[in-house]
Amino acid sequence: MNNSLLKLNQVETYIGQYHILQGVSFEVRKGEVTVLLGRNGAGKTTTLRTIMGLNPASKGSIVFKGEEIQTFPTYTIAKRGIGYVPEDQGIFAGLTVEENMKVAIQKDNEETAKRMEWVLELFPDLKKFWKKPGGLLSGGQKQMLSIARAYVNENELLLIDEPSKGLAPIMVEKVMDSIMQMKDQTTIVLVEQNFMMASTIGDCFYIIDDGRTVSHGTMKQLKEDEEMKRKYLGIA
Amino acid sequence: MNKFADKRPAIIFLLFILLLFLLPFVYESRNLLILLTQIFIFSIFAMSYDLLIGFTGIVSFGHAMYFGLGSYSIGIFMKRFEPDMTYFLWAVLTTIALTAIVSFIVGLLTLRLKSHFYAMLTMSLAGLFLVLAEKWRTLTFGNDGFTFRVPELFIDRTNFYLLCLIGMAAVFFGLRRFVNSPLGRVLQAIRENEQRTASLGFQVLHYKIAASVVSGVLAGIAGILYAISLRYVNTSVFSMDITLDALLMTIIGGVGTLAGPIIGAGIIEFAHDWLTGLAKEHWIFERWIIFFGIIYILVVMFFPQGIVGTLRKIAWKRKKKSYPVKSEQKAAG
Amino acid sequence: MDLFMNLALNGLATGMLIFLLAAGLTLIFGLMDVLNFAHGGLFAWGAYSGLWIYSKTDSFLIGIIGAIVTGFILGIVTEKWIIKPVYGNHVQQILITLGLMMVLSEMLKVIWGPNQLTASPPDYLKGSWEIGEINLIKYRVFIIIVGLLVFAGVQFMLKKTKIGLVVQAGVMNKEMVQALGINIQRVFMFVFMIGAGMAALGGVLLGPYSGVIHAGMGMEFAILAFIVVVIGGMGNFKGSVLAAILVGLSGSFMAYYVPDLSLAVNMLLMAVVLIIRPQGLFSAKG
Amino acid sequence: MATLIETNDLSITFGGHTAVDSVSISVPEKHFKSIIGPNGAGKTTFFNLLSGQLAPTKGKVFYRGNDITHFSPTKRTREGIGRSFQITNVFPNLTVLENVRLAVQSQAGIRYQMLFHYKKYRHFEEKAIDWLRLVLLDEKKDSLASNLAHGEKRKLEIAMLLALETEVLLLDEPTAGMSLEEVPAILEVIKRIKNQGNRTIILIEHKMDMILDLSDSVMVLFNGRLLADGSPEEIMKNETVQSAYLGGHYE
Repeated sequence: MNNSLLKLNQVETYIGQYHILQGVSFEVRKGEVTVLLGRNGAGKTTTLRTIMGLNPASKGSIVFKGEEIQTFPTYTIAKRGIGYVPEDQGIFAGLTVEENMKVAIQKDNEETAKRMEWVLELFPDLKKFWKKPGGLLSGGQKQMLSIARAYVNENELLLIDEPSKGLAPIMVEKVMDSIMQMKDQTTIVLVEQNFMMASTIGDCFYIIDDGRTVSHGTMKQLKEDEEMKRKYLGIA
Repeated sequence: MNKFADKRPAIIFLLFILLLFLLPFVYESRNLLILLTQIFIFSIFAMSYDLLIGFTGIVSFGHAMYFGLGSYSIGIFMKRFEPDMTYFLWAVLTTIALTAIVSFIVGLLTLRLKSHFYAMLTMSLAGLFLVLAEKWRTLTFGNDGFTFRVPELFIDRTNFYLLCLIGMAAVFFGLRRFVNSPLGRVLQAIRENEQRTASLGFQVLHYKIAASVVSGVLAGIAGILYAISLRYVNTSVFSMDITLDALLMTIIGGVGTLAGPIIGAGIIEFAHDWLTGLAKEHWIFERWIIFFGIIYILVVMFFPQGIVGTLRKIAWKRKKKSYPVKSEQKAAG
Repeated sequence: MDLFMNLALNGLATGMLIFLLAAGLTLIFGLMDVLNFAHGGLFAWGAYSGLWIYSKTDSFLIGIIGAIVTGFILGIVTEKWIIKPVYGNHVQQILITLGLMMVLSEMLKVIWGPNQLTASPPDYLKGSWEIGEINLIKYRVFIIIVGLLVFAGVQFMLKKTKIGLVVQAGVMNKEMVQALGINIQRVFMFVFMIGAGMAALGGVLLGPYSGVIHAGMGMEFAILAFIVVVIGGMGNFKGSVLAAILVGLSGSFMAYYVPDLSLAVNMLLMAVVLIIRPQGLFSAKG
Repeated sequence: MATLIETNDLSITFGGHTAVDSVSISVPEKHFKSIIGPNGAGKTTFFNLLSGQLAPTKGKVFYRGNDITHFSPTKRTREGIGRSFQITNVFPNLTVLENVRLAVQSQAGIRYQMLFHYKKYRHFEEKAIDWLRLVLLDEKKDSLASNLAHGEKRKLEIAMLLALETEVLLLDEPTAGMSLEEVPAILEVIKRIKNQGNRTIILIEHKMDMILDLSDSVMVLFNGRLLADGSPEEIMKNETVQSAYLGGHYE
């Protein structure tokens, strides 16, 4: 397994007394988009937060590029090369788009400048609202800013939490397009409830239910497996 | 067994009071008597503070204002009118009325303000009273303060000692009853989880005001006794130091217990006395508060429940260890 | 006219001193959600240490620098040992910082004695400038200039530097700042240090202004600073400078016209603000 | 049976987003109804409208035929609608018994009595123990609530809710955040309450086996709308429900 970028092994996480993750294991291969599926409250968001160290794991291991990172503080994990786009986008509302990007930039060099250019090409809207406070952007623009912020650094892995949530269909398409474009350059873990979007972008999937990974496979397999869809994503 | 365990502290306390009651008749030491009187007075003050911080979960930094209101009430009545029992009673009534009004208003504010703001506001209000006492010279003689005579009954140190002792015992048992009353129980629920208390159908604000008023009035009583013991009053009764005393005593002794503040008051007054004595040997002991400050910080950080609370916790753990197996099995079944 | 100018100048100077204290309080509160009741202690420490160095070196400038360095050091120590262990627990924070305040004031008495010390400005700041009818006391002008410079400096830092942007971002969303690879603990320490340094600077400037310093001055000014922080809006840096000037001016004019009410008016203002507009007068956020 | 709770065209809008959209249901007395629906369907919002935490933009809530749309949560509790929350919410440093006793005290309307010792009200304590017995927690009555396991805390919370003796119980995901091992105990408690047969229960849950086992009827919310309402068997067969669940947002 040479191309394994991230590997979770029996990860358990408590939030307060809540035993949210009760055994999550999965592996992310370089260059692929791995989609985490599962119903509301199953633990998908917590899984991403645990990877980022925001809700540290109490058991199990998280290996990123051959290094165990589960005990690292969040900022170290971020510096190792994981970008995070949270569910609520985490925009600094009082700072302008420009300032939001500035806070995000870790290394101020030519490489970053190039990436910045590329990111702005990807999201021309950001350029347009460069001096506008982040809090005044529309939902879709916030989503783009959040993705841009995670992507402007040379991150090898992006964790994106429900980018389609609360967006108008036209915006969903835009966001989807941009993720499709980034797909060639970086590895992505995507949490998505919108099955259409998930199945279009994703290469493989893991299903999380009651805080455990219960099933996985390629996206193609899932599309064909009605029983699986019914059992974990549906009501039966 | 449960019933006995419940009564035990009260019985111990009663014995303790009895011993103290007999003390002046068997052991004649003016200094000790005065020191103990001081301890009783500050016990009352600290217990009143604990009702807020320990039982209701409100941090006030302005407790000195009630204390000062009591001190000035008695002082002014004794000075302006006759130092007799009638005016003593008038002073008590005035104190109760004033502290009740002020604490009612302060209690109202607890509704709106988060702990930070409330602490700040009470601190500032106490500061305001301090300024008032300094500026209203016709009544208070400003910073210099004034001496006054006290009713004959209190001139005798033993009598006054007994009065303060009875006062402390009464406050102890009264507050014990209060915190164990249905209303007092709701206060503790508020300390634990305010929203939940409200969602059980209790009007949280009413309870907080009740706690504030009871606490304020008792602090005023302590202020009266304090002024009588000195036969002198000046603006220092409104100072931050008075509030700090209550804070130190309560925190070190143990919040949320009534014995805690008494033990805290005892420790601090004794240590104060002892360290001031040592000050003749080395000047650093004059700054005794520095030791207490450091101990206090350590207590807040490592033993937030104070002496009594920590002991109780240890006892609790021991008790729990004696029958864990039984309860585990039941839980599994 | 002369009287008016003098009162205004006096008020502005006092306002600047309060601002130096309140600015740190408000920044620390905004970023770390900690209300530091020991902040006045840092102020008093700045005054004592700065003036001590001034008396030893005969250079006011070195005294000022010494005070700021003392503030930095105390700030770092306080953050690391006192505040960090109780992050997130408001009641403990309030109790522990008040305890620290007590220890800091007593320490002053241990080192420099319990009596008040006198202080006077260096020769080049003594006296006044006369411009026509108006008499400008040099030292007051000096305080106002220093205060404005500090305000401009902090404002520049917040707006134009990376660390300033990070501080602002931290106020809005701490988690996200960390998820972008920034060690927020270091930012906390930095802000605490800056805040303590400003308080210490305020302290050392106060000495020659009021002529005497004493261990209780920290508490006195802390109460004024609390008032300012509340009026300006907790965590609102710009609001704090406006509120500080307001409190300084009102104090100065009231002290002249109705001396007995000067502190009472500020308290009353704070009480009213807390009850009617707890987010502060100058705060845009609801 | 008589209708106990009824909603009529109930809607709430948050800044252009309609979280609950014209939902009309009626729940008879002593009925057990479950609410299901995918992420963001508006289940908890709907609960908040029933319990008074939120006020509707449109529509009405009736309880025993009376319009209670504008009642506060406290008032609704006193009228007879009690609810549990998704987040555990007990008094951590009080004993388990004391937690429930406070609820019993509130139910009895003893609120400002301050002169008598609480032990004077011995029957409160007995009643509290009865409730604890019902939720299988009586053995732990002298433990501090903070020492309970998570599942036990949820049980304690249910006991506190029961002690308020409200006619209606709104249970919001009682098994949320629980280890799988703890779930059966909660299920057992809910079954016991149901078997007592004197309460009307509305439950939000995502554990389907649990719902099918307990419910008299199931309603499905989707994007804030009432998609279906019927017996568990009917719901299972319903085509619309299935396609909605399978992420058909854009089909």
